[in-house]
Amino acid sequence: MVKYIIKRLILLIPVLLGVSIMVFVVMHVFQADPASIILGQHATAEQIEKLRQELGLNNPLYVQYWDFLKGALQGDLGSSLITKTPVVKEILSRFPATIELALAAIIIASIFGISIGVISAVKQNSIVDYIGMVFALLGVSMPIFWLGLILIVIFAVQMHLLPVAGRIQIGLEPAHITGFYLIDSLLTGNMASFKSALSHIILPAVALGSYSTAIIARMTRSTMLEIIGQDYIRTARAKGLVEKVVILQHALRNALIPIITVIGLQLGSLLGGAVLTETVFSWPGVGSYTVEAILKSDYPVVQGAVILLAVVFVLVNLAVDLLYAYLDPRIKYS
Amino acid sequence: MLLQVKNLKTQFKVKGGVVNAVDGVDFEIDRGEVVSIVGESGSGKSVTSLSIMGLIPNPPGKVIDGEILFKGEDLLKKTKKELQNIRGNEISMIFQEPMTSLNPVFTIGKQISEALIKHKNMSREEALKKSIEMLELVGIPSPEKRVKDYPHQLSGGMRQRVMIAMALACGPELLIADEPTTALDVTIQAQILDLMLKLKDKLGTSILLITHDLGVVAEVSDRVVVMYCGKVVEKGTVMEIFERPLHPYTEGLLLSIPRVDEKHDKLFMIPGVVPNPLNMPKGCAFADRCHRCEEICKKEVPPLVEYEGRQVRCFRYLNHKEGKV
Amino acid sequence: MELNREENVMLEGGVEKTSSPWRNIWSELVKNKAAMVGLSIIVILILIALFGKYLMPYDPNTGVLAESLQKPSSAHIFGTDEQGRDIFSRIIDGTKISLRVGITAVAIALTAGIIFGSFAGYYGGKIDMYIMRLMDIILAFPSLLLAIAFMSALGKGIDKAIIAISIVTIPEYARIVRGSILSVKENEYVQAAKAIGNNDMGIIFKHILPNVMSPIIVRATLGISTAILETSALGFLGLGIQPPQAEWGSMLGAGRGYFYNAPHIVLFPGIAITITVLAFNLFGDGLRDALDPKLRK
Amino acid sequence: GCGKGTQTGSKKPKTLIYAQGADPRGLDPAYVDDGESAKIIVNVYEGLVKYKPNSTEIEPSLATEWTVSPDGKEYTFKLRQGVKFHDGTPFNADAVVFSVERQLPPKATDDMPYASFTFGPVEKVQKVDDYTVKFILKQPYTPFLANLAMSLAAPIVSPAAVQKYGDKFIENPVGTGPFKFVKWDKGQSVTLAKNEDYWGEKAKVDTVVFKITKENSVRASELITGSVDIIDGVDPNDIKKLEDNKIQIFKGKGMNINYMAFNTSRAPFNDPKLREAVSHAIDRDELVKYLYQGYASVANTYLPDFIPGYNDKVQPYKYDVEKAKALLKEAGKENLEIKMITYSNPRPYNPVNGQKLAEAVQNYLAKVGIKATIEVYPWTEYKQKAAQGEGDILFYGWVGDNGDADNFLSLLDSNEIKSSLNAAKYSNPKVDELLAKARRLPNGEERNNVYKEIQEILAVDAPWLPISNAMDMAAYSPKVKGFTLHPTGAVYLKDVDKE
Amino acid sequence: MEALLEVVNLKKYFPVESGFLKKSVEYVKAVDDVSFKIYRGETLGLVGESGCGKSTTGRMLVNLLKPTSGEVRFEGKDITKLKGAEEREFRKNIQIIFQDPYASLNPRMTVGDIIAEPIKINRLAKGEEVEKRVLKLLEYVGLASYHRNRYPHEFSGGQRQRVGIARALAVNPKLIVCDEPVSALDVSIQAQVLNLLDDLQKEFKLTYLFIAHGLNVVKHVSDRVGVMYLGKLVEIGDADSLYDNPLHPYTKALLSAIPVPDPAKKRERIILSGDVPSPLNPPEGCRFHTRCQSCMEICKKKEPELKDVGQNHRVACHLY
Ligand SMILES: Nc1ncnc2c1ncn2[C@@H]1O[C@H](COP(=O)(O)OP(=O)(O)OP(=O)(O)O)[C@@H](O)[C@H]1O
Ligand SMILES: Nc1ncnc2c1ncn2[C@@H]1O[C@H](COP(=O)(O)OP(=O)(O)OP(=O)(O)O)[C@@H](O)[C@H]1O
Ligand SMILES: [Mg+2]
Ligand SMILES: [Mg+2]
Ligand code: NI
Repeated sequence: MVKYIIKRLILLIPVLLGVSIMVFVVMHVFQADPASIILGQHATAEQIEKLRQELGLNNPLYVQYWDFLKGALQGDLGSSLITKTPVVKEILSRFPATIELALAAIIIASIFGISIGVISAVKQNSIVDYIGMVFALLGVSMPIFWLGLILIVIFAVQMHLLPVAGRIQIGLEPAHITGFYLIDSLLTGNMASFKSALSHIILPAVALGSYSTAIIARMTRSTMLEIIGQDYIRTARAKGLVEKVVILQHALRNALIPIITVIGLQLGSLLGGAVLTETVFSWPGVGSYTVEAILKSDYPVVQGAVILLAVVFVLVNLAVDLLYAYLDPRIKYS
Repeated sequence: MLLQVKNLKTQFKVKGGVVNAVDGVDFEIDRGEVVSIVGESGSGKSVTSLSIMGLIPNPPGKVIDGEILFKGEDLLKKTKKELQNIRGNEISMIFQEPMTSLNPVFTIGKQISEALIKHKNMSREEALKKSIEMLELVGIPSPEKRVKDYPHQLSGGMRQRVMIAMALACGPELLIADEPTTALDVTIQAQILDLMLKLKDKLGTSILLITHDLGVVAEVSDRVVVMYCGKVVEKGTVMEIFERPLHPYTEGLLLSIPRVDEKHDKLFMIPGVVPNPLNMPKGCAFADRCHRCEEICKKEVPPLVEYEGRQVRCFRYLNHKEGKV
Repeated sequence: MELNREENVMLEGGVEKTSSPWRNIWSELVKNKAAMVGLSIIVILILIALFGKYLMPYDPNTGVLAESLQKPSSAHIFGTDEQGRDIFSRIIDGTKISLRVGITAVAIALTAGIIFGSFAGYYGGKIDMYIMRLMDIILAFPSLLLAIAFMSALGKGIDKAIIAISIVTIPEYARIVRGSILSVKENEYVQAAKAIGNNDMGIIFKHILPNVMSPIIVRATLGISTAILETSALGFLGLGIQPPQAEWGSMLGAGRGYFYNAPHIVLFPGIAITITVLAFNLFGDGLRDALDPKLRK
Repeated sequence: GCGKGTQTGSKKPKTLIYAQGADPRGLDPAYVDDGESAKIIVNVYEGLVKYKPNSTEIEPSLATEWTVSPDGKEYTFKLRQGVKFHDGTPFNADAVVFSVERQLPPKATDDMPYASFTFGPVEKVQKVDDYTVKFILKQPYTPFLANLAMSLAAPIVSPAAVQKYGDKFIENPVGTGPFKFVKWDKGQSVTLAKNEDYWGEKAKVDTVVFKITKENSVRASELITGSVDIIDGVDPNDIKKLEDNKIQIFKGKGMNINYMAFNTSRAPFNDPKLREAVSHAIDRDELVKYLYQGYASVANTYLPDFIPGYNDKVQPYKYDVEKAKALLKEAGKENLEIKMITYSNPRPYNPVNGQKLAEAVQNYLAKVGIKATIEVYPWTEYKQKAAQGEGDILFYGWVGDNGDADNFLSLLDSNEIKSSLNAAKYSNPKVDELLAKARRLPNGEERNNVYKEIQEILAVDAPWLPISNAMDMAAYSPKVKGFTLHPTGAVYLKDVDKE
Repeated sequence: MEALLEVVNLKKYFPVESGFLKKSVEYVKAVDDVSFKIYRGETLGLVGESGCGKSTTGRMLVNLLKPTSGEVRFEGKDITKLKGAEEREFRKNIQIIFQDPYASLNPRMTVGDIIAEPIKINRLAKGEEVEKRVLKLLEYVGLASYHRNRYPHEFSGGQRQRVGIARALAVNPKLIVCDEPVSALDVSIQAQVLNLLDDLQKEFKLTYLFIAHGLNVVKHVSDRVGVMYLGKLVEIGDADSLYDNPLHPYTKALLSAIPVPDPAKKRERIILSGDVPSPLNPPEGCRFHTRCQSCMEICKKKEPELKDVGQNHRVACHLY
């Protein structure tokens, strides 16, 4: 098992190398010139040229990549062109927010998606089934920022149930331990913070998770239908087990295996896909930060963020695979 | 009588119509008896057994008529809850596919225990202990270790033995075995059949054995029910059926088995195939394939008639009884 | 031959005419109500895309500023946008582009995904390893960021957006195809196909792929919606359609600032996207069923 | 944040939450150039001088008085005594010299965006005694005093803190202002606390939080629900909704100009006739009324009207389709095809964003038979494109830095073509000469007249079509008292109170 | 008699990857040193428990699997080394019919297409000819012309198996490997298919390798029978001789385990204890010794050779 994990981590290297090359090349064929970004609008051509020399921007691309890689191996991804702060620090300070949001979204999506899927499958071809599936289809057809704004208007502005935006009520930020507000507030026993953080995360998580909810619901439904037809479900019934146990224990447990794959993939894309949600809800995460960086051509930040997101993505996949082994005893990694 | 099935009718609604999978089946099982149901694939054997268990998937299936008297009480009139209390407790069932009938994600210990916890109010530990005993009973070596295994860690024969252990855990009065050995190798099949018979003697359980392997039937059963297209075509003791089959279908079935101890060039063959269940012929379902087919067979469904103390569904014996032959 | 006797039994409806598989699929589709609703909507959308210009009450790209942000009325049934353009006309005009985005992006990604996925799944070993690592790299890239990055490399315009979006989705198709192929590849009919002398391409394209289509179709119909939505996200960042061309996603993006005082600006393009996506999904589900002869009557 | 709980005898600390659209770039005045940073910086730091409320006139701040030598090259400041930085170190002439010298060659680095703008004319800065400083300029430069009131580059920083924090000073500002820096949650908020040791009248609230909320309508929603107290960057579209919810709207004249620049360096718009034609083709009144929904004023000339030197006599080209067509015909360009480039995001001077403005313009041009295409880019890329000379028409704007007319009109100095500030690539020796002259003249009528003359030349030459001056808008809850937006866009929160 | 096909020391080890970075590899010894001959026109039966390597052997004969070592000589030529055009040419000679009639037909092709495919691929006919040939083949296997437009799922198991047979016949093969062609079928259908195979053999002078685990079926169709256990051929001989006088304890157990459809004959059955050991690490010595009732010391150590005991009958057991 440990060996398997190490092996998977070794496989991370070519992926990260690939990702870094790709992002590096793409960012460098970008038209904006970092030197002129640094120098701002009053700069002269000579100043720009001087800075280009200093920054090594006139070197061949592979030399620049090599320099970048050397830095990266030492944990130095350079500094933001805009704020001058080290990229690693900037990104790490925003990472917990993104991860917290993505996790919340995937949890909500899983809860709703799996419930809808299971109910639809159990009541196949009934009105409940159709409603569930139309609901799921709506989830994939609504643009996130649209949905986000609607949610804000309904739940925050009209009903005053939940806050509009942000991560927590100003002033209630918990002490920094992990960077995850929900966890930190629990660790410090700060219930007011916890409540505030929880109420802030609901709307963005629902908006972000809507697409995943739909995908998970459809996946769950089809998997459940298949599994309900399996022989071992009949066996469970033949034992006299009540239907609830049959469905929730015997069937769902098996269905979870393919569902987990989907959830894993979705979580991966949520991490990078939170861009619009983060923007709408002013969520201080990496996604919107990175897009801003792209728009401002701040590419040390873009490179760093993409690489970090890739690492997390691969780690999430690894976690999913390990979860498989837990859920499906037939799978053993050695 | 432990179980009496009377005029059982089970239907399936499928695309394009209604399949009468079981169409008026009668038979009975006494305590301690082994009754076999034989018949071609699709003749309604499994549906019969699932009807008894109350496990017909609904929709699309439904028991539309008949009675299933278990110890004198009609199972069809029981509530869901009462049925759940009978299933796995007083009546249990083993399925054909040992590979797929066990839940792959639970240990076999848990799967055997489940029924015990539910029906016998045992605690987890007690149930596990009992499970180990059951595994021992069905001849699984070092059962204490094996309870923690998952189905995929066992061979097909062992899995089928686990199924038997599971079915017998609560000490049922009736065991329904739906093709328990079809998926297994001959040598393993021999082991399993041997085991079932031994356990029957030891625990006094009645067995309803479903198969289309006449060899198996001949070796283990006391009485035989032959089905064709959802109907019982012949019933009798195992000797009667094998020595002197009355129905042309039974006859054909027996003749088409290649035998090790005889050699002839060509096998006897029942020509044709089973009719489409959605498009049943008007008369006797076997008429088209029958070498003794008469005019009347194509027009009317023959009734189940008494003949020499046995029952058979064929006009020939109806006529005979009425003294016309 | 004696065996022929069974024909009498099997004969249900006399001698059948030769019927093409497409006819079978079609006749099956016709029976599926939901799919037909989906298909009708798609056909209508295509007609609108082709002949929409005869339906537009106004020029979609020129507006009267003095008539901006009008609520739906008899003059402008969907109201007007911030430039005073008729939203109804713009939605009709946008149909063409949105359909094109959805369909081409999926077509490109699907083709590439099928090729990568089937080679990886069928050959396994090193080929599998290399292809899937490449897919991992793309997958590990946050998709919107990757699309933006590609676009900044490729340049602007709708065609570039389509390519960027399709590149981003290739790995998903490749994964699905590969997974399905792994499970189908061991089937005996694949062995049989080999035994009668098929070469690898024949086996992949004639025998394996047709049998792994259902998950792919379901994914592809979902993909059409993703593509439309992702174009809107690119439009939101100024990378999609170049103005004043109407496109639903960009209309949504551009209208989001008017959420409070002119909600109709975002409502109608949103509905248009939703209906289109719904139609493709309904049709996709029906098509999957129809393509599977086992589900046919 | 509804105040709940029982009211106790002790005074509850007052927290004021101000929502803005983006994170500050940084909090070291030497290294930033954005409004979001400036808003925070003016509350933490102070300069030697400051603007009077609601105008761009100068009044004392850390300097109590100053003198300018007759040749206009020496500025001597008397410093305020007894002022302490937030870290407890004293404010004195050394601190001023330190703050300025780090932005002068040789210490100045390339990434100090406002160093050369603000201190470019400075030859050197000298400590005269502990509380007297002298600036020696290379040549007379009248806007210099206004520069020292700016929120960027000019504020005085604590030398001890700069030494202590080094690279990280940008995240740990230490000044003399009415508020002390507390913390900065990146992407989320910046928290300031009242400076109890402030030399002047102390702040009225205990804590100020600058909260980051990106989307305009979301920010408005937050104000409506009461989770923030003040927002800026108010979208005209949200005003009705805000007013319905009893929110106060602050509408101030903005020190900005939103304009359309012709690329005068090449055909077709090197021809002033064509520029005139196009200028006639666009109905700016309609743009302001409908596109900006009245929350801007039509710009008749190149300066906002409150800036000294504004010429109220200048007449812009009127909206006249026939005239435009006639001029085009005259120039033989009836079927003109041009390319416009624009930006995708809203800007302070153009709250609807560049694309929408360009689309509207495209529409007008179509009416006179000009076929214009639009290419939209994100802001930084757009600036790059513009610098490379893309596009026949560009959309741009300017937010004034120091309230001096020079700050606006230098945008048309041919020297600024290189730096790409001169988006029109306009080159007129006469204008250049007048600009240089004005820079040397002391403030007053004479200087203002030079600027008026420049505006007259530009009005005829039409390198730009000035479109509008956006209103500076903010919205605040009725509980907030004493809130104003300074014309420079800065928000001084010292005197703001909350009930 | 002339050997149409000769199998010499055939081995197939399937690697099972395990360990860190797939370094160490274990092998499933699916077929482990098997040699036999098939004579022209005969039917050789191959029996044995599930997983003993019957199918693997069969697949190597039709070149669907490359053996780990050993030779398969068809008409004297080693087919395991064929490539490209030669290989395609060879394919026409040996065809295979699979066990599962449900899984061996592509569910998305009509029966007509399934049968036409080998004809087209091997260019045995063109245009109209193809159609004619398909109809002819359908007729041979007892299906009607209208069946060609139907899909496999519309057929019964027996009919499907006929389609499989027709497909195999399409290229005029000399040898057909029948891999459990009737195991999935009902007795009554089984009889139909067996008779069909018999007819076709006579008509086209076919040679069969008939794989099954139902001994009664094998007895019925075969001239000679081989018994496999855990990758090894343990006994081979004329059908009558082998059935009347089984020598290997495993063959004996196998034969006794066949349920005889005659309630009057209560026989003494040999019930083997335990399961078939894993082919990943088969027992030392004789592979059957763990379940053998007449196991001796030597059996645990030395692997028995296949010994000729006369009358074309060979057995691998230390008892003889
Ligand atoms: N779930 C179902 N839905 C529709 N039809 C069904 C269903 N289950 C069984 N049937 C139909 O009922 C009939 C009888 O099936 P049943 O499974 O009882 O046959 P069987 O005798 O057990 O055959 P086998 O020997 O193949 O197990 C068949 O025609 C089958 O198509
Ligand atoms: N592709 C493969 N990879 C790994 N192991 C395999 C493969 N194919 C077969 N085996 C293994 O080889 C052994 C022999 O398999 P084979 O299919 O030849 O048995 P069989 O005698 O045909 O069994 P059955 O009666 O079940 O068809 C089995 O243990 C099987 O698990
Ligand atoms: Mg059955
Ligand atoms: Mg096999
Ligand atoms: Ni016979």
